[in-house]
Amino acid sequence: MTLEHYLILGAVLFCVGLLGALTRRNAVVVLFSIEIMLNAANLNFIAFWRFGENPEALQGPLFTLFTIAVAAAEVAVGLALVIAVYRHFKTVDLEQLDTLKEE
Amino acid sequence: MTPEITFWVLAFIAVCGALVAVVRRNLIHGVFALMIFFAALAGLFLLLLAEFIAAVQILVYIGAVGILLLFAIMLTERVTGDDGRSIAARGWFWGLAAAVAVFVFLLLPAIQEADLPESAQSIQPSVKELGLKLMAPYVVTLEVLALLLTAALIGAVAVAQGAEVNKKEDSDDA
Amino acid sequence: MSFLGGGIFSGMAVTLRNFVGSYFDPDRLTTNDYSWRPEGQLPQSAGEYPREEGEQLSDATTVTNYSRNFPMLLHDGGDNPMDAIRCVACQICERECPPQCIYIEKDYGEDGKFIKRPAVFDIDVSVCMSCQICVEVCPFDAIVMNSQFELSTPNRFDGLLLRREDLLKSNGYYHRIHPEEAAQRDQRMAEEKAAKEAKKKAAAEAAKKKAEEKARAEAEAKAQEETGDKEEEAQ
Amino acid sequence: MSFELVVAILIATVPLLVIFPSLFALTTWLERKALARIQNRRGPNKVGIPCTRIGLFGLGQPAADGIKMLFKEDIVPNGADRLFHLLAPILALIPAMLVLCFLPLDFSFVAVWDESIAKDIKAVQGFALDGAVIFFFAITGINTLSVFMAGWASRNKYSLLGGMRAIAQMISYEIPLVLSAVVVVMMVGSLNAKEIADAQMGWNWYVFTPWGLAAFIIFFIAALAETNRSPFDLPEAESELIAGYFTEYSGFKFALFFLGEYISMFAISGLAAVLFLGGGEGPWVAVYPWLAVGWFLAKIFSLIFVMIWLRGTLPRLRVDQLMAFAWKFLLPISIINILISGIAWHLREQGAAVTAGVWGVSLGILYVTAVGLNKLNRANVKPREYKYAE
Repeated sequence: MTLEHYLILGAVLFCVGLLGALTRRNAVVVLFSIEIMLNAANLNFIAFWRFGENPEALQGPLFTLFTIAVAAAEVAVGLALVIAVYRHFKTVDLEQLDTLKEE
Repeated sequence: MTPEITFWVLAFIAVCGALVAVVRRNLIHGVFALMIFFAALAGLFLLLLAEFIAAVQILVYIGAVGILLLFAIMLTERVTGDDGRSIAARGWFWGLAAAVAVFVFLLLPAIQEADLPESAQSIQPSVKELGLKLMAPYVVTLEVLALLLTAALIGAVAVAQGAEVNKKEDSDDA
Repeated sequence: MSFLGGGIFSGMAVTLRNFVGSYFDPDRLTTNDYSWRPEGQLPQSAGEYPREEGEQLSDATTVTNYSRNFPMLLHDGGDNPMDAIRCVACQICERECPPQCIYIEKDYGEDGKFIKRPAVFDIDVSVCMSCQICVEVCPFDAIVMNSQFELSTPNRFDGLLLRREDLLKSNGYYHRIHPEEAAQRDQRMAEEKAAKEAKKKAAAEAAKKKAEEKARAEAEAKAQEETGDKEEEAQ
Repeated sequence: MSFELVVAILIATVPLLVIFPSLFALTTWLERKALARIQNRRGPNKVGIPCTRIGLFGLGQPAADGIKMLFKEDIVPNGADRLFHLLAPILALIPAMLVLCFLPLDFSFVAVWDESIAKDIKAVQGFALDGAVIFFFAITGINTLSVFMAGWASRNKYSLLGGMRAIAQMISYEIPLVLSAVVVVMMVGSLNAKEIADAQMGWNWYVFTPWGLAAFIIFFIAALAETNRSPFDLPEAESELIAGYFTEYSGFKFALFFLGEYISMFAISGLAAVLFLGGGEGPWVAVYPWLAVGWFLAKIFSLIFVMIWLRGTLPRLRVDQLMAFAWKFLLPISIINILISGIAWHLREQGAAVTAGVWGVSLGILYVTAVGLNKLNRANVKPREYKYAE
């Protein structure tokens, strides 16, 4: 397998995530999609580490480790926000959360 | 031969899992599809000899993030979502077009144009090396990350509980 | 044990004692092995088990003092237990029984007069829920709980319907299976009896006194009347 | 892939898939017998050789149970999610079987006829992975999902409650479980199960050190909760939730859940044996290498016996007690234990006097912490007030 295969796979997964983030109206699904995009990026980091120069520096795995930790924090806070929003508006439909919009 | 088959199978599972997670109406099915996607990605990491990252991927994404998502769904939505509401946002077509365009006109050409190394490096994966790296050059990053996670924990609890506290105060006033 | 978590260890010591003890001390075992019985034969009724003298120990009497399962009727001994049965067929337990598993028929003599004992007293133990309400309500201490649990039977209708004869147990048996409770009950019964007698005595005395007082009052009234008459006469 | 490699892979995996499910059958029998004896009963003693009256202490009972399970009707509730209802028991079994390969059960002694195959076997065994212990924890975490899946797919409120309870409980207890294992990983400086076991050669078991003992106790308690064993069997609390998440399961699906639960008991006991009890170490192992597997299984079985013993002894906890115990007692004490073991690691090999001092001080700190946490947690415990009774 060459690096190109991994990169294309990462690109496909990123676009699937983008698709979800742009087209779904449920806030939780948008969070899913962001996770998919982050994971696609992680795949690229690892692939570049594996095929790139100087793998002893372990920069790919270390960066991925930090990304995973940040993503975990992001999910925790994001879901807390979703729950807070649900408590307030009784919905997580992003299209109905338009109180800032001028009518 | 064998790694190639494994790659194609895992890639297929990952893409299918991600697609199902994104387009499925039933959110619980979506979360489980997402977990299949995470697991397939962990398999790909193993294939790239990043075994510690694969373990962390399973531990964090399937063991923690997925379950958090399940909890969030159980707390917010009517799970099966069998009401006739559309699941897609109003401008869904433009979203689809944008996603496809990003792939076709941005990422794919970039990958094909780039001058990529052909063969993999020979590496000896070692968790110990990773740990030593985390302790010596990246220790500040690690500490900042720990701080971030603590802040996120406290913040998440505060945000999720704040509404309830406010409600209680409101009802006390009334 | 007073250190932290010591309660768990003392609890574990108790269970370990039971675990090891049950291998060395067959008297501890609360259930019975049927294998000594002939092929296919199970105890048909409560009275059939234990079958041999020696097996008494591995049955009801070794069950802890606090074990209760189904009711039984008490009699006060004698050659014919039916003569000394405490039950007077008042049917309070029949009416109070929540699952209605008790069936009583009164006994009538040849002259059609009610004899204070049940002609039929059945308890369907497949229905009984061991609530002990019958024991609570009985004013004659005639029904108490047995600890006999070896009631398995191949027939679920007749085999589980306990007749008057199956239910009838002596007070001595009751003392053997629930010594503390039986002693307390006997003491209470004796006290109640004594109190009743004392009350009767007191009542009798009171009646006597009342009668005396009445007589005195009558006498006084009579005397007053007489004096009144005299006064009238004097006027 | 060469023929030798296939043979090596088969030798490395097949014994795991044969030994542990057969031990599962034995353990169900052992559990019923031990519980019966604890309650002064005899336990199963009738099913032995078919068509005879030979009881064999009821050893045929597991086979009879298995046959019964196989022939029972498989019922899927109306309105249930059929796919997930089917997948949940499978998902319960797979991670449980998968983690077994991270236990250092070295079967290379089988290949006496060929040195190179023995070497291959050593290479393909799962515990040869560098991060075997962290893989173990990662894959054990998947169990939670199967429980939730079963609870959600059954369309039954008791199942769902059981599933939610299971998730909350397993996530809470996973933290002390991992943190107590961190102590040993820190002391050895490796995540490899084989290296951890080898570091304890010569009776240097970690359970014989103060921090190791504390970590072992925390680990064992958390393992009980993680495998839904009594007194932490709230997800399947029969007096509250019928049977919790597998209320709607019957027949072979139920048997799979049962199997998964017991296999994960073996796995987690095996990990405890690796981390704290010296793995396969024992007398005469140096002479007969195959004895290591025997000692390992013996250690697993003694831990399982303690689990059964505790099940016969302790009543079930309440949900709030369960959560409070994990977050307010086990978590702080395991963090303090990590600190202590870190200090002890820096003060190692500095003479007997220093070692004795470190041991005494750490034992004292751990005990005082435990008592203090207990006092702090009990401060809010008041005698129960009855609102409607009386």
